[in-house]
Amino acid sequence: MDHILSVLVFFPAIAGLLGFVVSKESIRAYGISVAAIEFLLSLWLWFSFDGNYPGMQFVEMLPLIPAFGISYYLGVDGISLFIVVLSTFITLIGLIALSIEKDIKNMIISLLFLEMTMVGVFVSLDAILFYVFWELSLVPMLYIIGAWGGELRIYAAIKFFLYTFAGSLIMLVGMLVMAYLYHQATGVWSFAITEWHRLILPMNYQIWLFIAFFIGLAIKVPMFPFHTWLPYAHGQAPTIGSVILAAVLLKMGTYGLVRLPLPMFPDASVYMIYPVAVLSLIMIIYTAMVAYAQKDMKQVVAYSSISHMGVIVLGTFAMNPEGIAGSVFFMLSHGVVSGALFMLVGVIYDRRHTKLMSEFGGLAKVMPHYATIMGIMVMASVGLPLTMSFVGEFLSLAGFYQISHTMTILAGTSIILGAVYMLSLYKKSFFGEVVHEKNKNLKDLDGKESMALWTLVLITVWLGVYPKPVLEPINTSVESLVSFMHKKAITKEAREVIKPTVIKREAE
Amino acid sequence: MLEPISVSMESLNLGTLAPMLVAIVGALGILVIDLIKKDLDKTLYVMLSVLILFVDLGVVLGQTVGQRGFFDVMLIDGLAILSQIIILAASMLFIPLALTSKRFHEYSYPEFFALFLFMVAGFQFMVASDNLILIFVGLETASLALYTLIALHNREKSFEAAVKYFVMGALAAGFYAMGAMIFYALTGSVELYKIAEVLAADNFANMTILLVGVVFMIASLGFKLSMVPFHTWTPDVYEGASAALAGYMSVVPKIAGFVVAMRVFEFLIHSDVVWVRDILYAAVVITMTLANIIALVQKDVKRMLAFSSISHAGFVMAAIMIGTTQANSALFLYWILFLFTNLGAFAMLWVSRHKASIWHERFDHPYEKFSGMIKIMPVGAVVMALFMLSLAGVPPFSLFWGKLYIMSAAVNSDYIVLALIMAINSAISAYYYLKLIVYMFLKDPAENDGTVYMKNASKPLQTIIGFSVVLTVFAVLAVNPMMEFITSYVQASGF
Amino acid sequence: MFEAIAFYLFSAITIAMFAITVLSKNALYSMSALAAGMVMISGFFFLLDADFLGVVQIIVYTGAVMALYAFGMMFFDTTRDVKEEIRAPKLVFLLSGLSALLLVIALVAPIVSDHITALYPMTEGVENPQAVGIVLFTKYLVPFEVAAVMLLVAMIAGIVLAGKKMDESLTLKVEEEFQEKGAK
Amino acid sequence: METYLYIALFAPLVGSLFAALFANRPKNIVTGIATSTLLFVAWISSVVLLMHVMHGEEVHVKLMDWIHAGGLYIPFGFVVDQVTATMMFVVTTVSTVVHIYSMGYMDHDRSFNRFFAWLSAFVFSMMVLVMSDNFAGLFIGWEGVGLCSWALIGFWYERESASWAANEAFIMNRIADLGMLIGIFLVYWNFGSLQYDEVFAQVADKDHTLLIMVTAFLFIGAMGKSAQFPLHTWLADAMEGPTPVSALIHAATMVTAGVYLVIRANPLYSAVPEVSYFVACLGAFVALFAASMALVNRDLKRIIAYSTLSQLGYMFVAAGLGAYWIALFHLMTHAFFKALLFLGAGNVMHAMDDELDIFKMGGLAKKMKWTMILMTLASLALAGIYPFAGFFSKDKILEAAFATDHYVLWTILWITAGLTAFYSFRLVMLVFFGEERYKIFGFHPHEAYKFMLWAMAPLAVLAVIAGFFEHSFMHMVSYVLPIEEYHVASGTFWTLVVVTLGIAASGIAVAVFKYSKGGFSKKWEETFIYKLLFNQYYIPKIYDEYICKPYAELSRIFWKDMDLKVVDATVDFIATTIYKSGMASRVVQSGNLSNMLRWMGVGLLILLLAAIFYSPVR
Amino acid sequence: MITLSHYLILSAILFCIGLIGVYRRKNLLLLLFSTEILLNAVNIGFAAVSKFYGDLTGQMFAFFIIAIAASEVAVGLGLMIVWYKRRGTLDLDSMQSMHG
Repeated sequence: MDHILSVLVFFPAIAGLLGFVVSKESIRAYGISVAAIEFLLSLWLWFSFDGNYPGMQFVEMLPLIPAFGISYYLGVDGISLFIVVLSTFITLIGLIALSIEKDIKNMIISLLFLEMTMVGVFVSLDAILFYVFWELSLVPMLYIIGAWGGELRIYAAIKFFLYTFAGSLIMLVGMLVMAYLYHQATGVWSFAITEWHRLILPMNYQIWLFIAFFIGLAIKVPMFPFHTWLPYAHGQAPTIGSVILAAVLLKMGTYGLVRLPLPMFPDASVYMIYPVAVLSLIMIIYTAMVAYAQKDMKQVVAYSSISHMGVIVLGTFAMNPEGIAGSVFFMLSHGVVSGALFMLVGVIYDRRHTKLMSEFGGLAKVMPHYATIMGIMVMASVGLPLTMSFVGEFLSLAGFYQISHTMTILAGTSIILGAVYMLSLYKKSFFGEVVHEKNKNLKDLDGKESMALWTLVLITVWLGVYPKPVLEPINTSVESLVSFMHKKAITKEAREVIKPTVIKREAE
Repeated sequence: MLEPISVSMESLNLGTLAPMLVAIVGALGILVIDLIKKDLDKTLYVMLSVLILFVDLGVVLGQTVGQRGFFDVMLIDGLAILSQIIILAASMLFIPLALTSKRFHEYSYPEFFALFLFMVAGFQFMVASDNLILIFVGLETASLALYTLIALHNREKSFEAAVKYFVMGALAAGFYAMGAMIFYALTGSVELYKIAEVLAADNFANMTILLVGVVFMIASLGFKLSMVPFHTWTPDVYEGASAALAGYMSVVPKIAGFVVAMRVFEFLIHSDVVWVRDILYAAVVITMTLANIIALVQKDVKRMLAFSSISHAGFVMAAIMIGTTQANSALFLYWILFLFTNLGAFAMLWVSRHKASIWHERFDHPYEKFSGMIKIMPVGAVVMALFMLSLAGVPPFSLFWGKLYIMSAAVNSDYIVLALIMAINSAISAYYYLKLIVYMFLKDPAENDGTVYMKNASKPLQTIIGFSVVLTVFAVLAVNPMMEFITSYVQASGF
Repeated sequence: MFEAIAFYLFSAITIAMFAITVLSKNALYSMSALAAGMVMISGFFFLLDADFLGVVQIIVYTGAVMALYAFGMMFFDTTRDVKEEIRAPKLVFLLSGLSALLLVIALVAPIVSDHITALYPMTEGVENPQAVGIVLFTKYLVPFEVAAVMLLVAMIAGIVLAGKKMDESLTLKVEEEFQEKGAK
Repeated sequence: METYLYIALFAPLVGSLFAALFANRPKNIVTGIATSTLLFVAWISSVVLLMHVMHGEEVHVKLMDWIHAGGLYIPFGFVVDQVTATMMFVVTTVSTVVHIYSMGYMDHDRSFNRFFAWLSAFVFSMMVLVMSDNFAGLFIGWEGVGLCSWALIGFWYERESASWAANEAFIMNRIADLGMLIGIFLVYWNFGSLQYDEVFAQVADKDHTLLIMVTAFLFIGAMGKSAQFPLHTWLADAMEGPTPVSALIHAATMVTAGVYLVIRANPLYSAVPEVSYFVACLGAFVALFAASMALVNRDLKRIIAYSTLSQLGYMFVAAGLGAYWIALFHLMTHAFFKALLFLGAGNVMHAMDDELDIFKMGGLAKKMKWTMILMTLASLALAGIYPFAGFFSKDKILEAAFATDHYVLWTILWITAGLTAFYSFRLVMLVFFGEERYKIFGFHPHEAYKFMLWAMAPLAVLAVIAGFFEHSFMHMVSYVLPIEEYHVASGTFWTLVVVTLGIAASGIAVAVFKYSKGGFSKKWEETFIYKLLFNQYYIPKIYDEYICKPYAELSRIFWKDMDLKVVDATVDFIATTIYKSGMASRVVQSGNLSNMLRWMGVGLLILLLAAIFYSPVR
Repeated sequence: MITLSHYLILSAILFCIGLIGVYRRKNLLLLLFSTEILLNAVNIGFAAVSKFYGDLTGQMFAFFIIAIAASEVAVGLGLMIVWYKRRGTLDLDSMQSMHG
């Protein structure tokens, strides 16, 4: 199947368009079926993917604006493959667990469009195409937050949109400069990322371009101090919105970091390691502390998300296969875990219409099943070994340890501080006596909720115990990426810092 | 005594004049038809106008680049052809907006259509000459017709709009005349190519006086192009005019103005008169930014669109300032894309136009009018949102590609700061476009009657909207051929 | 010498007349002064060997335009003193005074150029109107025709705008039959 | 043998998962029986393995790959050598006993099934911890036991104190785990592998500073799990959990993981005497420090908890002095008698309706004869009286300290031995003998189920006889651990034995004598020393005041004053500024034509000014 | 000797007088007078340049400017008439319904 990527990208969009015809009563089933088909398609992609080949696979190339070097250029490698699968998977799970009744049709159609943009971002190999999907993803998300959100939903939605939009426009300028420089060097216009990777730039160009790209991506990640849109977006968004936002949309930022600035500007990336690491550290520690101060369960999870994204960024800037592969893996695990956590908060919100921890307490008694899953996910979020998060967090930190010992120790506090806020969340809402009258008769998870959540639990544990099927393709691509960066780097420092794998694993 | 003058017909190159003649003759024809039989329906005139414009367009397309005619008064270069195509296409698309289901005053006049065609002819003259006299006369012909068309909407606000536009236009005409006079005093010529030659030969000796002349030119063209601070008429005139005409005004007079501005300023910029570039730079930045921030606080969608069109014009002026072939081509690309998006947006406003002011005592299209539209009329809301997103520059909708090209042109000429300013302005502008989307999608409806948004709709109007939706969404497919077409023409005329 | 005297005299009168035009409270004075100024300007034209222009100036301006204005004034009933609330008059004089100053500064310097060639030179012995006629109907035929169109436009505009049909606005009419008739 | 290994490893997991299926159901005795049976199976496998490795064999298996990224390759590999086998034996023994015991102890608990699920899960984690052949695997178990400990301390989650203690334990452990993690990173980046064998093989080539760092960071991890100062406070609070849990986790197994780590990493530690010496010193300090707190405490379980802490100190001294096998030996004997002690305490608590204040007890010997006997046995072992197990191991430690010329350490440990004997018997006396104070408070004590007592019997037996296996034990572990022969003159040796026994006996004597007469006078309670000890040197309070509260406050400040008022407000400020400037700029748009014309004039003027005064170089 | 500059300066001064009127006048009719002054001022300049360069183009331009001025008057008067019919005044201050 040569065009599986195109099918993956446009299938949900076409299904979304056709969805206008489907009657309101059946739209949920329609949405789930579409998402399921899409998910199966992505699984097919996975199984037909050659894990030992580090380069781009299933490449599709169609000139779109040849005069300007813009083309419809798709492809996946180990880095993007699983994020694509994650996107389709989370959409499916989110749709299964969807509990919204109001304007359900619009919701499902927007979700399907959102799915298109998410998949699109991760499979685009043309910078402009990447940008198109990147920006387009804002629109359905704006609608989802703004139409089904809480009280401040419009504020939150606009903030989300404008903030990211502004950042990405700066990135766009960076892309244009990049294209110009490419043109200068080769005489040909091209926006193909793979082509850009080949361009070796002088240091000062690299740094400025790095900054331009970084700002755009950092806002999406969101890096401190550009993170303040996120708590609002999460706080106001409906459950499904938060799930997708945390699980997939944020990954666009970190994925972008791996795909764009790192291989494009290896020297600048190395040069900027410390500033970026400092920001990440602030992100990790500061937001973890802020998370502890929250009164709202969802805000805790939201800030925890930021904190974990800090580790991902840190891992990315480790400049060695361990760190980068770890951070890519952490993206996946964070997707699953934070998605699950948001879903769990949504469960209780559906029942009580409040997310304040002070309103709860003793939930473990009334909703033991729920408490169990929450417990597992809390532990996964904390990064317990044999959950997915541990693999990612461990590798990210291990990778960055090579860059800076002190900083890794500081970043490592995330495992402590994470435990602090997560456990206090768990304690406040699940332990203790049932104080509030309303909580005494809460229903435990129903069928669709437990189905969705147990799936996530299973994946969390499965990939925590046996990450190999995912980690190996990632590693293959990342190793080639790092050795490519090493080869490409022009400054001595960068060559020293970027460490391709030298220690070969023992023969199996 | 005087030698007898013999002029051969070939040397006149009458073909260069043909397109305008078509429009003028057509307009006269309409007047004649009206004389012969009164009370013919507006549909006849609309379709006649479209046909005349079609013929006109056909003639324009038949022209070849690089001709001069009529003692070199006419200049048919790439710019002239391109801009005439845009002008005619826009006119053909906007004039059917007269086919509303409700009756409006202006369309009861056959003269409306005659004036419209005269106006088109005026714009065509403006762009198809580098003689300051002809440009001036063409400009005035078009402007006078336009003032009248605005006033013909026949309500107090439209008179107010027409008067404001007219008076300021008169002042701008004075500026233009003064500027032309100074150019003439400097070079003894009123033909731009000649002016350029003489100035270059003098090595720009009389710089100060030249700059004073340029100042007046900037002021008068700035008025046409609504550059800050000569822009103050724009929002008021858009508000007072009918939505259809406002949309037209946001596109056609501007492209004519751009072409003139290109002709006037480009040779200066290319001769490294840094002053012009610096001043234009400042003007571009101020125009973009100021219009954007005022647009933020508007309560009426049409007025917001007026400010947005100022901002877009500022954006595009940057292309003139940059002055490379890529930039000039980008200008045309941008404007074509802008044409379709704006056509759609204003048509949507036009379609939802009510006679009675049921939403707001002053505004026809306050934001509140559109609240909750998605629930009442989902298709309309989605379509409107598409236009807004396109205007905001969200990819892959049409204007994004225009912005991309212009920003790229800026980057390629080392105006990276300018590109960043453009980016930031795009981000600011997103807010007010988004505001409408927020009203349409995120708020609860104030009215439950879905037809309320389609009171003025008719099949032709819906067709036009559909047409612009298609072009807005699938613009990406059209960009490459369009760009190649434009670039070839721009290059051929040496810009 | 004669030229200088005439120049300064005409200049003084023109400036005075125009100043009255823009400053006078009485509309009638204003208009009369304008007409007088226009006549003076035609004097400049004669002085500058532009006889044809001088004639046109008198006929068109002092004849047609001023007549129109006079008619307008009667129509608008502005023969009396006009009440104008002029805000920030100092700003007005600052703006225009400064502009004037700057213009004068710029224009005082003589124009130096060796490359000016008269495209349509005034030939000795050819009367000005004749020369003008030749240029106008050759080189400037197109602008001339366009000017005709422009005048036509202006005429139509004037007629339409001032016409009776404008008194009742269809735009503002919201009668039921309108909407029914207009409905698809 | 591999089969046995896997059985030993996974039987508890299977039991746990089985019990977890019923976790939210009402009590079902089957879960208890099933998990206990499976553990018994695991015990048998462990014994088989122990027998197998007794003579120098080793079982090494690789289950599957775990993590492979870049140069980092971590398999799920398991190794059973002599140390591991010992640990497995200890773990399975104690846990089997505790499981059986718990069926009685948790008889009336609502969450009976859940309890067994977690308990078995703990055993599984512990098995992973001890059996893993690499640091990462160790870390899995390390965290796993932490998780189970958290769940079991907070088992009765309705109690605020229980869930608080659970979180405290988890977070404290996490602090230490960070150290451990860093240690692991250091190992990886410098040794290129995390496999024990590969790492230890390279020790000789490595830089000394590096080794110091590695061992130091790893030891930080050990300090957390083994509740060494200053991360010790959680252990006493962990007594909020059900008593079998305290017996299994917080006495016999998990807390000794730190010691196990040091023993396991002995090639590293032997290479850096500085760190080892520090370990020993810290151990000695904690031994005394904890014992001193145990002296005055009134809480039955806390006293035992402090004693555990103190004994862990002993083990670290041994490990720090390079006497790894002695540390391991003491670990084993301690596991038996301390678990016994806790289970006995469990019986008492049951009898006293979960009352823990020993001053509300007394004279229980009459009602609970067997419990009294078992606890006294355990206390004797703890006090180090011949011929009980504690005597052999503790004596060895003292001997090692003395033989290596660490007289200060020896003195501390010697004093501690006395204190240990004192508080042990203070407890026994106050609980079982003397005035029957419980009557005042209206308790009706009764002896525990028979099978619970029988379940404790193996531990009692081991507590008595384990010491006699000293030599065979030493022989066995000598395959993996360095055995240092301490050459102490025979006379000195016997003197040491006598002196040690003497102080232990006198400690017992003082306790028996004093408390049979009603204890010390109330005046003691007014003294500074008493208050200091009673309040645990005010350390919990210091932590609360200077760490927890500032942290909470700082978090609040970060959120309210920083995030909302600075970072977010800046963003909003930019937005509102732009918006407001839009509002302000509207003056341009006054709508008055005159003004509009003047704006044009302004524009013209500005341009003219620019034309005349601004002339950039052309 | 009267040079070109004299005429140009005169032209500029007259232009600025026109500007005064444009900026100052509130009555629409009188405002239109001022715009006439602007154009006339420019015409002098054109005629002068024409004379000094001996070139007829300037006179042509001036001629067209006169035509333009005339047309403007026609349209302007038409607009004034409709406005006056509606509002009964020509004061600019009565014309502020649109602002902001």
